[in-house]
Amino acid sequence: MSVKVLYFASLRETLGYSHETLTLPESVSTIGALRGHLARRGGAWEALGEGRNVRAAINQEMVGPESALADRDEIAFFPPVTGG
Amino acid sequence: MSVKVLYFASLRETLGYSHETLTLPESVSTIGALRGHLARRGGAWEALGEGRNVRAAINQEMVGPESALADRDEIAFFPPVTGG
Amino acid sequence: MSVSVQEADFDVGAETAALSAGRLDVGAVATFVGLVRADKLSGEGSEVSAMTLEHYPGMTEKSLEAIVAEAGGRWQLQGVRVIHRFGRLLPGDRIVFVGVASAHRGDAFAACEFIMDYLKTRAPFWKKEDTPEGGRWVDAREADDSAAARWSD
Amino acid sequence: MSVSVQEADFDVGAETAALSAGRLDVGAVATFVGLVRADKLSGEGSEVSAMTLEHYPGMTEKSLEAIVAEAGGRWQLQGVRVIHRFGRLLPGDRIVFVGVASAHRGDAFAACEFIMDYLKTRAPFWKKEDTPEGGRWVDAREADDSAAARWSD
Repeated sequence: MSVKVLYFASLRETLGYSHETLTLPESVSTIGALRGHLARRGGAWEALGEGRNVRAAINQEMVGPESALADRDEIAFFPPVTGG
Repeated sequence: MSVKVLYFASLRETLGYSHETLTLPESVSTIGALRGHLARRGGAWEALGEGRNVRAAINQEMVGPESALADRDEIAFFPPVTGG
Repeated sequence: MSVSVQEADFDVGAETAALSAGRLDVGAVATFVGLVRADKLSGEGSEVSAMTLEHYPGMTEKSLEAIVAEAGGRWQLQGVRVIHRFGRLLPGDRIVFVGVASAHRGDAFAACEFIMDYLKTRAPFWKKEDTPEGGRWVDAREADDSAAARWSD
Repeated sequence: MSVSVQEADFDVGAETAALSAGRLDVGAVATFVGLVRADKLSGEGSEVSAMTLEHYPGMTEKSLEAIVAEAGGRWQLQGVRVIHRFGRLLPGDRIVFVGVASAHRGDAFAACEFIMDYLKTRAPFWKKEDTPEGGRWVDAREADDSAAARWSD
Protein backbone atom coordinates (compact mmCIF):
# COMPACT_ATOMS: atom_id res chain seq x y z
CA MET A 1 0.00 0.00 0.00
CA SER A 2 1.09 3.53 -0.74
CA VAL A 3 0.60 6.45 1.63
CA LYS A 4 1.56 10.10 1.75
CA VAL A 5 3.33 11.15 4.95
CA LEU A 6 3.54 14.76 6.16
CA TYR A 7 5.82 16.17 8.89
CA PHE A 8 5.22 19.42 10.75
CA ALA A 9 6.96 21.97 12.93
CA SER A 10 10.05 20.85 14.89
CA LEU A 11 9.69 17.33 13.48
CA ARG A 12 9.78 18.65 9.92
CA GLU A 13 12.92 20.63 10.76
CA THR A 14 14.59 17.71 12.51
CA LEU A 15 13.91 15.31 9.63
CA GLY A 16 14.51 17.79 6.84
CA TYR A 17 11.35 16.56 5.10
CA SER A 18 7.93 18.17 4.91
CA HIS A 19 6.39 15.20 3.09
CA GLU A 20 7.10 12.01 1.19
CA THR A 21 5.19 9.26 -0.54
CA LEU A 22 5.91 5.77 0.76
CA THR A 23 5.13 2.24 -0.35
CA LEU A 24 4.73 0.21 2.81
CA PRO A 25 5.55 -3.46 3.40
CA GLU A 26 2.56 -5.57 4.46
CA SER A 27 3.84 -5.74 8.02
CA VAL A 28 3.30 -1.98 8.44
CA SER A 29 -0.44 -1.62 8.85
CA THR A 30 -0.87 0.75 11.83
CA ILE A 31 0.34 4.21 12.85
CA GLY A 32 2.52 2.65 15.54
CA ALA A 33 4.11 0.24 13.06
CA LEU A 34 4.73 3.08 10.61
CA ARG A 35 6.48 5.10 13.32
CA GLY A 36 8.72 2.13 14.06
CA HIS A 37 9.37 1.59 10.37
CA LEU A 38 10.46 5.21 9.91
CA ALA A 39 12.48 5.32 13.14
CA ARG A 40 14.53 2.35 11.89
CA ARG A 41 15.97 4.59 9.20
CA GLY A 42 18.17 5.79 12.08
CA GLY A 43 19.79 9.17 12.65
CA ALA A 44 17.29 12.02 12.79
CA TRP A 45 14.48 9.54 12.17
CA GLU A 46 14.83 8.22 15.70
CA ALA A 47 12.77 11.30 16.61
CA LEU A 48 9.80 9.13 15.62
CA GLY A 49 10.83 6.25 17.88
CA GLU A 50 8.87 4.87 20.80
CA GLY A 51 8.75 7.15 23.82
CA ARG A 52 9.13 10.29 21.74
CA ASN A 53 6.28 12.75 22.12
CA VAL A 54 4.87 12.54 18.60
CA ARG A 55 1.22 12.87 17.58
CA ALA A 56 -0.29 11.41 14.43
CA ALA A 57 -3.22 12.03 12.11
CA ILE A 58 -4.81 9.93 9.38
CA ASN A 59 -6.65 11.89 6.72
CA GLN A 60 -6.53 14.97 8.95
CA GLU A 61 -7.98 13.37 12.06
CA MET A 62 -5.88 12.87 15.18
CA VAL A 63 -5.44 9.13 15.87
CA GLY A 64 -3.71 6.75 18.28
CA PRO A 65 -0.96 4.19 17.57
CA GLU A 66 -3.38 1.29 16.96
CA SER A 67 -5.15 3.05 14.10
CA ALA A 68 -5.08 1.08 10.85
CA LEU A 69 -3.62 2.49 7.65
CA ALA A 70 -5.32 2.21 4.25
CA ASP A 71 -4.01 2.65 0.75
CA ARG A 72 -3.71 6.32 -0.31
CA ASP A 73 -4.11 7.60 3.26
CA GLU A 74 -2.69 10.99 4.15
CA ILE A 75 -0.65 10.40 7.31
CA ALA A 76 0.85 13.21 9.39
CA PHE A 77 3.33 13.19 12.26
CA PHE A 78 3.89 16.23 14.44
CA PRO A 79 4.79 17.37 17.96
CA PRO A 80 2.05 18.23 20.48
CA VAL A 81 0.19 21.27 19.23
CA THR A 82 0.78 24.76 20.62
CA GLY A 83 -1.81 27.01 19.01
CA GLY A 84 -4.30 29.41 20.54
CA MET B 1 -31.53 60.37 64.70
CA SER B 2 -32.39 61.56 61.24
CA VAL B 3 -31.84 59.47 58.10
CA LYS B 4 -32.58 59.74 54.42
CA VAL B 5 -34.46 56.77 52.95
CA LEU B 6 -34.52 55.93 49.23
CA TYR B 7 -36.85 53.50 47.45
CA PHE B 8 -36.15 51.94 44.07
CA ALA B 9 -37.84 50.13 41.21
CA SER B 10 -41.10 48.25 41.95
CA LEU B 11 -40.89 49.29 45.61
CA ARG B 12 -40.70 52.97 44.63
CA GLU B 13 -43.75 52.50 42.40
CA THR B 14 -45.71 50.60 45.06
CA LEU B 15 -45.01 53.18 47.76
CA GLY B 16 -45.31 56.23 45.53
CA TYR B 17 -42.14 57.64 47.11
CA SER B 18 -38.62 57.79 45.75
CA HIS B 19 -37.14 59.20 48.96
CA GLU B 20 -37.95 60.81 52.28
CA THR B 21 -36.14 62.15 55.31
CA LEU B 22 -37.14 60.58 58.60
CA THR B 23 -36.52 61.30 62.24
CA LEU B 24 -36.40 57.93 63.95
CA PRO B 25 -37.50 57.04 67.51
CA GLU B 26 -34.72 55.58 69.65
CA SER B 27 -36.22 52.11 69.38
CA VAL B 28 -35.45 52.05 65.65
CA SER B 29 -31.71 51.42 65.46
CA THR B 30 -31.29 48.68 62.82
CA ILE B 31 -32.34 48.07 59.22
CA GLY B 32 -34.78 45.38 60.36
CA ALA B 33 -36.36 47.70 62.92
CA LEU B 34 -36.67 50.47 60.32
CA ARG B 35 -38.44 48.08 57.94
CA GLY B 36 -40.92 47.19 60.68
CA HIS B 37 -41.37 50.85 61.58
CA LEU B 38 -42.21 51.72 57.96
CA ALA B 39 -44.42 48.64 57.40
CA ARG B 40 -46.54 49.70 60.37
CA ARG B 41 -47.70 52.69 58.31
CA GLY B 42 -49.99 50.08 56.71
CA GLY B 43 -51.42 49.95 53.20
CA ALA B 44 -48.75 49.94 50.50
CA TRP B 45 -46.09 50.13 53.19
CA GLU B 46 -46.71 46.53 54.13
CA ALA B 47 -44.51 45.80 51.10
CA LEU B 48 -41.62 46.39 53.53
CA GLY B 49 -42.96 43.93 56.09
CA GLU B 50 -41.29 40.77 57.31
CA GLY B 51 -41.15 38.00 54.74
CA ARG B 52 -41.22 40.39 51.79
CA ASN B 53 -38.26 40.08 49.48
CA VAL B 54 -36.67 43.46 50.12
CA ARG B 55 -32.96 44.29 50.11
CA ALA B 56 -31.35 47.17 51.94
CA ALA B 57 -28.27 49.35 51.72
CA ILE B 58 -26.69 51.75 54.18
CA ASN B 59 -24.57 54.48 52.62
CA GLN B 60 -24.61 52.58 49.33
CA GLU B 61 -23.44 49.24 50.68
CA MET B 62 -25.72 46.23 50.74
CA VAL B 63 -26.44 45.19 54.37
CA GLY B 64 -28.44 42.68 56.37
CA PRO B 65 -31.31 43.32 58.84
CA GLU B 66 -29.05 43.48 61.91
CA SER B 67 -27.00 46.39 60.55
CA ALA B 68 -27.02 49.42 62.82
CA LEU B 69 -28.22 52.85 61.68
CA ALA B 70 -26.38 56.08 62.38
CA ASP B 71 -27.47 59.69 62.23
CA ARG B 72 -27.48 61.10 58.68
CA ASP B 73 -27.18 57.66 57.07
CA GLU B 74 -28.42 57.19 53.54
CA ILE B 75 -30.66 54.12 53.69
CA ALA B 76 -32.10 52.42 50.61
CA PHE B 77 -34.75 49.72 50.20
CA PHE B 78 -35.23 47.90 46.93
CA PRO B 79 -36.25 44.56 45.39
CA PRO B 80 -33.60 41.97 44.45
CA VAL B 81 -31.46 43.41 41.66
CA THR B 82 -31.91 42.37 38.02
CA GLY B 83 -29.11 44.04 36.06
CA GLY B 84 -26.59 42.55 33.68
CA MET C 1 -9.46 48.80 36.27
CA SER C 2 -12.29 51.05 35.21
CA VAL C 3 -16.05 51.12 35.64
CA SER C 4 -18.66 53.19 33.78
CA VAL C 5 -22.40 53.48 34.30
CA GLN C 6 -23.89 55.33 31.35
CA GLU C 7 -26.87 55.73 29.04
CA ALA C 8 -24.74 55.63 25.89
CA ASP C 9 -23.85 52.51 23.95
CA PHE C 10 -20.22 51.33 23.93
CA ASP C 11 -17.72 50.16 21.31
CA VAL C 12 -16.86 46.51 21.96
CA GLY C 13 -13.88 46.48 19.60
CA ALA C 14 -12.33 49.61 21.09
CA GLU C 15 -12.94 48.49 24.67
CA THR C 16 -11.45 45.06 24.01
CA ALA C 17 -8.41 46.53 22.26
CA ALA C 18 -7.86 49.04 25.07
CA LEU C 19 -7.44 46.17 27.55
CA SER C 20 -4.18 45.09 25.92
CA ALA C 21 -3.12 48.30 24.17
CA GLY C 22 0.50 49.27 24.70
CA ARG C 23 1.42 46.21 26.73
CA LEU C 24 3.16 43.02 25.71
CA ASP C 25 2.40 40.89 28.76
CA VAL C 26 -1.30 40.34 28.03
CA GLY C 27 -1.92 36.92 26.53
CA ALA C 28 -5.65 36.65 27.02
CA VAL C 29 -8.65 38.95 26.90
CA ALA C 30 -12.03 37.48 27.84
CA THR C 31 -15.11 39.61 27.30
CA PHE C 32 -18.81 39.37 27.87
CA VAL C 33 -21.58 41.38 26.25
CA GLY C 34 -25.13 41.16 27.60
CA LEU C 35 -27.97 42.10 25.25
CA VAL C 36 -31.70 42.78 25.53
CA ARG C 37 -33.68 39.74 24.40
CA ALA C 38 -37.16 40.15 22.95
CA ASP C 39 -38.39 36.85 24.31
CA LYS C 40 -39.84 36.45 27.75
CA LEU C 41 -37.16 37.79 30.04
CA SER C 42 -39.55 37.26 32.94
CA GLY C 43 -40.14 33.68 31.90
CA GLU C 44 -43.78 34.21 30.85
CA GLY C 45 -46.06 36.46 28.79
CA SER C 46 -45.49 38.32 25.59
CA GLU C 47 -42.64 39.73 23.58
CA VAL C 48 -40.70 42.62 25.01
CA SER C 49 -40.81 45.79 22.91
CA ALA C 50 -38.46 47.83 25.10
CA MET C 51 -36.93 47.86 28.54
CA THR C 52 -36.01 50.52 31.05
CA LEU C 53 -33.06 50.01 33.36
CA GLU C 54 -33.27 51.88 36.64
CA HIS C 55 -30.23 52.10 38.91
CA TYR C 56 -29.06 53.64 42.16
CA PRO C 57 -26.58 56.33 41.13
CA GLY C 58 -23.49 56.28 43.31
CA MET C 59 -24.09 52.84 44.76
CA THR C 60 -23.97 51.33 41.27
CA GLU C 61 -20.45 52.54 40.64
CA LYS C 62 -19.32 51.64 44.17
CA SER C 63 -20.69 48.11 43.92
CA LEU C 64 -19.11 47.50 40.51
CA GLU C 65 -15.78 48.82 41.76
CA ALA C 66 -15.97 46.53 44.77
CA ILE C 67 -16.69 43.52 42.52
CA VAL C 68 -13.77 44.39 40.25
CA ALA C 69 -11.49 44.81 43.27
CA GLU C 70 -12.56 41.41 44.58
CA ALA C 71 -11.80 39.81 41.20
CA GLY C 72 -8.39 41.50 41.24
CA GLY C 73 -7.68 39.88 44.59
CA ARG C 74 -8.62 36.41 43.37
CA TRP C 75 -6.85 36.30 39.99
CA GLN C 76 -3.80 37.76 38.31
CA LEU C 77 -5.37 40.46 36.15
CA GLN C 78 -3.78 43.11 33.99
CA GLY C 79 -6.88 45.07 33.11
CA VAL C 80 -10.61 45.07 33.81
CA ARG C 81 -13.32 47.14 32.17
CA VAL C 82 -16.98 47.15 33.17
CA ILE C 83 -19.64 49.22 31.42
CA HIS C 84 -23.30 49.02 32.38
CA ARG C 85 -26.00 51.02 30.67
CA PHE C 86 -29.20 52.42 32.16
CA GLY C 87 -32.29 54.07 30.70
CA ARG C 88 -34.46 52.86 27.83
CA LEU C 89 -33.14 49.99 25.69
CA LEU C 90 -34.58 48.04 22.78
CA PRO C 91 -34.32 44.32 21.98
CA GLY C 92 -30.89 43.64 20.52
CA ASP C 93 -29.32 46.58 22.37
CA ARG C 94 -26.19 46.01 24.42
CA ILE C 95 -26.69 46.29 28.20
CA VAL C 96 -23.36 45.38 29.76
CA PHE C 97 -19.72 44.85 28.85
CA VAL C 98 -17.17 43.06 31.00
CA GLY C 99 -13.63 42.69 29.68
CA VAL C 100 -10.69 41.14 31.51
CA ALA C 101 -7.04 41.02 30.42
CA SER C 102 -4.55 38.58 31.91
CA ALA C 103 -1.38 36.73 31.02
CA HIS C 104 -3.32 33.45 30.93
CA ARG C 105 -6.75 32.51 29.66
CA GLY C 106 -7.82 30.64 32.81
CA ASP C 107 -7.63 33.79 34.92
CA ALA C 108 -9.28 35.93 32.25
CA PHE C 109 -12.24 33.56 31.81
CA ALA C 110 -12.78 32.99 35.53
CA ALA C 111 -12.61 36.67 36.46
CA CYS C 112 -14.93 37.69 33.61
CA GLU C 113 -17.57 35.15 34.64
CA PHE C 114 -17.14 35.98 38.34
CA ILE C 115 -17.70 39.69 37.69
CA MET C 116 -20.86 38.95 35.69
CA ASP C 117 -22.22 36.60 38.36
CA TYR C 118 -21.59 39.09 41.15
CA LEU C 119 -22.88 42.01 39.11
CA LYS C 120 -26.14 40.11 38.56
CA THR C 121 -26.78 39.76 42.28
CA ARG C 122 -25.02 42.79 43.82
CA ALA C 123 -25.15 45.78 41.49
CA PRO C 124 -28.30 47.88 42.04
CA PHE C 125 -29.95 47.73 38.61
CA TRP C 126 -33.58 46.86 37.96
CA LYS C 127 -35.19 46.00 34.64
CA LYS C 128 -38.72 46.96 33.68
CA GLU C 129 -40.02 45.49 30.46
CA ASP C 130 -42.54 47.09 28.13
CA THR C 131 -44.95 44.51 26.75
CA PRO C 132 -48.33 44.76 24.96
CA GLU C 133 -49.90 44.28 28.43
CA GLY C 134 -47.94 47.16 29.93
CA GLY C 135 -44.80 47.53 32.01
CA ARG C 136 -43.62 44.70 34.23
CA TRP C 137 -40.66 44.50 36.55
CA VAL C 138 -38.33 41.58 35.87
CA ASP C 139 -38.12 39.12 38.76
CA ALA C 140 -34.72 38.20 40.11
CA ARG C 141 -33.70 34.71 39.02
CA GLU C 142 -32.75 32.05 41.53
CA ALA C 143 -30.22 30.81 38.95
CA ASP C 144 -28.34 34.09 39.37
CA ASP C 145 -28.07 33.57 43.12
CA SER C 146 -26.70 30.07 42.62
CA ALA C 147 -24.28 31.30 39.99
CA ALA C 148 -22.89 33.87 42.41
CA ALA C 149 -22.88 31.42 45.32
CA ARG C 150 -20.56 28.93 43.60
CA TRP C 151 -17.65 31.41 43.86
CA SER C 152 -17.79 31.51 47.66
CA ASP C 153 -16.11 28.20 48.44
CA MET D 1 -21.11 28.47 13.15
CA SER D 2 -18.08 29.59 11.20
CA VAL D 3 -14.35 28.92 11.30
CA SER D 4 -11.52 30.81 9.57
CA VAL D 5 -7.81 30.11 9.43
CA GLN D 6 -6.05 33.11 7.99
CA GLU D 7 -2.93 35.27 7.98
CA ALA D 8 -4.88 38.52 8.25
CA ASP D 9 -5.86 40.20 11.50
CA PHE D 10 -9.53 40.33 12.46
CA ASP D 11 -11.95 42.98 13.76
CA VAL D 12 -13.07 42.04 17.27
CA GLY D 13 -15.91 44.57 17.35
CA ALA D 14 -17.35 43.48 14.00
CA GLU D 15 -17.01 39.77 14.82
CA THR D 16 -18.66 40.21 18.20
CA ALA D 17 -21.51 42.27 16.74
CA ALA D 18 -22.06 39.74 13.93
CA LEU D 19 -22.79 37.04 16.52
CA SER D 20 -26.02 38.76 17.57
CA ALA D 21 -26.79 40.87 14.49
CA GLY D 22 -30.37 40.63 13.25
CA ARG D 23 -31.57 38.41 16.06
CA LEU D 24 -33.44 39.22 19.24
CA ASP D 25 -32.99 35.93 21.07
CA VAL D 26 -29.29 36.37 21.92
CA GLY D 27 -28.81 37.51 25.50
CA ALA D 28 -25.12 36.75 25.94
CA VAL D 29 -21.97 36.92 23.83
CA ALA D 30 -18.76 35.62 25.39
CA THR D 31 -15.53 36.19 23.50
CA PHE D 32 -11.89 35.36 23.89
CA VAL D 33 -8.91 37.00 22.19
CA GLY D 34 -5.46 35.42 22.48
CA LEU D 35 -2.44 37.66 21.94
CA VAL D 36 1.30 37.22 21.44
CA ARG D 37 3.14 37.91 24.68
CA ALA D 38 6.72 39.17 24.61
CA ASP D 39 7.69 37.42 27.82
CA LYS D 40 8.90 33.87 28.01
CA LEU D 41 6.17 31.93 26.25
CA SER D 42 8.32 28.85 26.62
CA GLY D 43 8.74 29.45 30.30
CA GLU D 44 12.41 30.36 30.11
CA GLY D 45 14.96 32.44 28.23
CA SER D 46 14.70 35.83 26.66
CA GLU D 47 12.08 38.16 25.29
CA VAL D 48 10.27 37.16 22.15
CA SER D 49 10.70 39.54 19.22
CA ALA D 50 8.35 37.70 16.86
CA MET D 51 6.63 34.37 16.40
CA THR D 52 5.73 32.20 13.46
CA LEU D 53 2.63 30.04 13.60
CA GLU D 54 2.77 26.97 11.40
CA HIS D 55 -0.36 24.93 10.78
CA TYR D 56 -1.61 21.90 8.87
CA PRO D 57 -3.88 23.33 6.16
CA GLY D 58 -7.06 21.35 5.83
CA MET D 59 -6.76 19.55 9.12
CA THR D 60 -6.77 22.87 10.96
CA GLU D 61 -10.19 23.83 9.63
CA LYS D 62 -11.57 20.32 10.12
CA SER D 63 -10.38 20.13 13.72
CA LEU D 64 -11.80 23.56 14.58
CA GLU D 65 -15.13 22.67 12.96
CA ALA D 66 -15.24 19.43 14.96
CA ILE D 67 -14.57 21.33 18.20
CA VAL D 68 -17.30 23.87 17.40
CA ALA D 69 -19.74 21.04 16.56
CA GLU D 70 -18.96 19.35 19.86
CA ALA D 71 -19.62 22.59 21.74
CA GLY D 72 -22.92 22.93 19.87
CA GLY D 73 -23.91 19.47 21.11
CA ARG D 74 -23.11 20.31 24.73
CA TRP D 75 -24.67 23.77 25.07
CA GLN D 76 -27.56 25.77 23.61
CA LEU D 77 -25.69 28.07 21.23
CA GLN D 78 -26.99 30.56 18.71
CA GLY D 79 -23.72 31.44 17.04
CA VAL D 80 -20.04 30.51 17.19
CA ARG D 81 -17.13 32.18 15.44
CA VAL D 82 -13.53 30.95 15.53
CA ILE D 83 -10.67 32.73 13.80
CA HIS D 84 -7.08 31.53 14.11
CA ARG D 85 -4.17 33.26 12.43
CA PHE D 86 -0.99 31.71 11.10
CA GLY D 87 2.29 33.11 9.78
CA ARG D 88 4.53 35.71 11.38
CA LEU D 89 3.16 37.66 14.34
CA LEU D 90 4.64 40.28 16.65
CA PRO D 91 4.19 40.73 20.41
CA GLY D 92 0.80 42.33 21.04
CA ASP D 93 -0.67 40.87 17.84
CA ARG D 94 -3.95 38.98 18.04
CA ILE D 95 -3.64 35.22 17.42
CA VAL D 96 -7.09 33.77 17.97
CA PHE D 97 -10.70 34.86 18.38
CA VAL D 98 -13.47 32.70 19.81
CA GLY D 99 -16.95 34.20 20.10
CA VAL D 100 -20.07 32.42 21.31
CA ALA D 101 -23.66 33.71 21.33
CA SER D 102 -26.36 32.16 23.46
CA ALA D 103 -29.61 33.05 25.21
CA HIS D 104 -27.87 32.69 28.60
CA ARG D 105 -24.46 33.66 29.85
CA GLY D 106 -23.67 30.30 31.45
CA ASP D 107 -23.78 28.51 28.10
CA ALA D 108 -21.85 31.27 26.34
CA PHE D 109 -19.03 31.29 28.89
CA ALA D 110 -18.74 27.52 29.13
CA ALA D 111 -18.72 26.96 25.36
CA CYS D 112 -16.18 29.74 24.78
CA GLU D 113 -13.77 28.31 27.34
CA PHE D 114 -14.36 24.74 26.12
CA ILE D 115 -13.53 25.72 22.54
CA MET D 116 -10.31 27.43 23.65
CA ASP D 117 -9.25 24.47 25.81
CA TYR D 118 -9.88 21.98 23.01
CA LEU D 119 -8.31 24.19 20.38
CA LYS D 120 -5.15 24.36 22.51
CA THR D 121 -4.75 20.58 22.52
CA ARG D 122 -6.39 19.46 19.24
CA ALA D 123 -5.95 22.06 16.52
CA PRO D 124 -2.71 21.54 14.57
CA PHE D 125 -0.89 24.81 15.13
CA TRP D 126 2.71 25.15 16.27
CA LYS D 127 4.45 28.26 17.54
CA LYS D 128 8.06 29.08 16.88
CA GLU D 129 9.47 32.06 18.74
CA ASP D 130 12.21 34.38 17.51
CA THR D 131 14.54 35.35 20.34
CA PRO D 132 18.00 36.92 20.48
CA GLU D 133 19.35 33.33 20.70
CA GLY D 134 17.49 32.27 17.56
CA GLY D 135 14.27 30.41 16.83
CA ARG D 136 12.79 28.00 19.36
CA TRP D 137 9.66 25.89 19.15
CA VAL D 138 7.23 26.42 21.99
CA ASP D 139 6.70 23.33 24.12
CA ALA D 140 3.17 22.10 24.71
CA ARG D 141 2.00 22.91 28.23
CA GLU D 142 0.74 20.25 30.58
CA ALA D 143 -1.70 22.85 31.93
CA ASP D 144 -3.40 22.85 28.54
CA ASP D 145 -3.91 19.10 28.66
CA SER D 146 -5.46 19.34 32.11
CA ALA D 147 -7.66 22.23 31.01
CA ALA D 148 -9.02 20.15 28.14
CA ALA D 149 -9.35 17.02 30.29
CA ARG D 150 -11.70 18.64 32.81
CA TRP D 151 -14.46 18.78 30.14
CA SER D 152 -14.53 15.03 29.68
CA ASP D 153 -16.46 14.05 32.79
